[in-house]
Amino acid sequence: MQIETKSRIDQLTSPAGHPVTVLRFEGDISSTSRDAVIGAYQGLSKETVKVVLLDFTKVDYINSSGIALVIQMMMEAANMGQKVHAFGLSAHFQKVFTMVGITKYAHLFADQTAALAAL
Amino acid sequence: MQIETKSRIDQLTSPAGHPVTVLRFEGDISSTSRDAVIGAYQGLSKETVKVVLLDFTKVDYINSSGIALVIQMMMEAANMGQKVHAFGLSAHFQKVFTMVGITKYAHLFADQTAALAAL
Amino acid sequence: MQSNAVPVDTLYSEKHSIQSAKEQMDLMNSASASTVEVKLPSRMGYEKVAMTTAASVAKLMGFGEDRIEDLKTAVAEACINAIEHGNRLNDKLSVGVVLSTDEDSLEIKVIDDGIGLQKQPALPNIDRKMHGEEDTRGMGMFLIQALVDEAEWVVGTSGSSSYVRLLIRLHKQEIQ
Amino acid sequence: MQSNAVPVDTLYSEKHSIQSAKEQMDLMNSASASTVEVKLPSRMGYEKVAMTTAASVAKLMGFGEDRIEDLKTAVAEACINAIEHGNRLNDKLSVGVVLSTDEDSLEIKVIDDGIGLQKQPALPNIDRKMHGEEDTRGMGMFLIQALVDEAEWVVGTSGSSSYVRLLIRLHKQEIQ
Ligand SMILES: Nc1ncnc2c1ncn2[C@@H]1O[C@H](COP(=O)(O)OP(=O)(O)O)[C@@H](O)[C@H]1O
Ligand SMILES: Nc1ncnc2c1ncn2[C@@H]1O[C@H](COP(=O)(O)OP(=O)(O)O)[C@@H](O)[C@H]1O
Repeated sequence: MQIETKSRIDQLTSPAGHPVTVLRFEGDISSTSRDAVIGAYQGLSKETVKVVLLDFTKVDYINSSGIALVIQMMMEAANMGQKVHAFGLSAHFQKVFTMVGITKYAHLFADQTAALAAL
Repeated sequence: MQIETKSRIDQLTSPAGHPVTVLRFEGDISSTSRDAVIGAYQGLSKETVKVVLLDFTKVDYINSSGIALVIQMMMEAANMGQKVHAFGLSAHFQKVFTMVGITKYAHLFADQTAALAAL
Repeated sequence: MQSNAVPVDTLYSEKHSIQSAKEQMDLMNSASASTVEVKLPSRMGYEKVAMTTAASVAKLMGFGEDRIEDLKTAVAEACINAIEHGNRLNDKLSVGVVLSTDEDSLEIKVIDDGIGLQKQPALPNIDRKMHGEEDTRGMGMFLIQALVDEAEWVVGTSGSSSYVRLLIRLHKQEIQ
Repeated sequence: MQSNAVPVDTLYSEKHSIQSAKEQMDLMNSASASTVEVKLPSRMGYEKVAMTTAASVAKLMGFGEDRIEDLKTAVAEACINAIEHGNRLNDKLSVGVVLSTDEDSLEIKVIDDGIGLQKQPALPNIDRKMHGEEDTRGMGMFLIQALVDEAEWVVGTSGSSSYVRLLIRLHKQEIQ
């Protein structure tokens, strides 16, 4: 009865010439999103991927179990020396991510253009 | 507890040079919309207004009591020799308006441009 | 426009005598664990709450946008009738909405504490309406029947609650 | 970020002994005619139905978009906890959601058939989470408290149902 989370990976280059791996989510980010969040992240190369950008543009519903998965992913990435940032969150979920402290470890950008320009 | 319906009147000219009175609704079209539908229509000049175009672009919810008010307005307009058409209905409400037979008496256009081009 | 057989022959069907919409809901609920119930005040505007809840359940079940729109209108119209005609806008009475899901269909009962539908209304006729020969209203039940796969109105016996039962299928059935 | 006093001292408050979320709902409903009730199966995903219903009631009351978003997250988190911790995903139990409106506030009780909150959880700490020193979960109650104007967890006595009570005001109160 829960809506499945899809994830997709895009390999982009920032205007400054840096490679950026975009992990795009679609659907809910909840307790059932483990594969879409952790699984998709773990499929990325630990050697070549330096910056992971999470795209929440097509996500309407995020709950605390889903946020826990995002934090777990950020933790694994930090341990690998990778940076994680995000874009496409609504004003409400930007507030929620800020409340739980995620913004101490990740930047939240308005959209992909703003994110790439800063990376 | 019902959301108030607002209406606004715009006087336009079609590309063919005909005067068109646009009655724009905002909010719900339900039993409480009598003033916004019938009242606003009755405020229009019987002499100068020939074509009334109903704009539903900012309407999300229409129920059968609201449709009854639209039909009553169309009836009054027909008795005055005026034409009524509409635009901005979602695919669903275009279907509903068609089901109840309104399309026998009024054209439903996709948007204002399409409506004006045809008038 | 969809063509739906309208089983209005069930209009006067009998059922167990129960006392109120609340009891009716309790009775129905025991049947299934996949049931969502809503209880609404008999006040205009609250039909939108039931409509939104039904849409949310349908979305969870995987219904497409179009079917959800059909369902929303049908549920809103059924609730308006329960509020207005069934409970006659009586503040002390509630409208019950029971949403029961199974693999491929969603059944919705909209229950009021009124005496139920007394006679089948005539089909709305736009020409008669435009010529002032019939009330401009009277389109709710017609829309309900046209928009869902099954609709039946059940009259409660001996003063107990009445309901309309709607069924909407996840997959359109083959025309036989 | 909003600053909300968190009345967790009510955590262990007593109340009348009642048997189930259903009875709890019946009890509460008799109070007011402006009450919407929802009953959900104890299954993950159904929190979204309660969330949507609450949003719809809040919209009808005239709450702004921002406050509705806050409410949606708080209600979803409360329902997830009722489903997971209260009813332990037991298919046979329902979660009750009672939405009571008055002029300038919306009160929401989310009721389950569990034993209730046994101890107040620690505040989530992002540094500890990022260093693997605490579970990455454990943010639901924190978010609820941060997003609504009042939140209190009430433990049912002698095996009766427990609930969390949320209050959200239409107009922000002056800081005293
Ligand atoms: N729940 C109900 N209880 C009693 N009578 C009903 C109910 N629903 C509908 N009816 C009757 O059927 C008639 C037609 O209903 P409907 O087609 O929805 O149009 P309207 O509500 O505009 O009259 C109503 O006027 C009422 O007499
Ligand atoms: N309705 C409830 N019934 C019993 N225990 C609860 C309830 N809600 C919360 N709790 C307890 O409080 C803890 C913290 O809840 P929460 O902050 O929402 O995080 P999480 O659900 O991720 O653990 C839960 O792990 C549980 O032990």
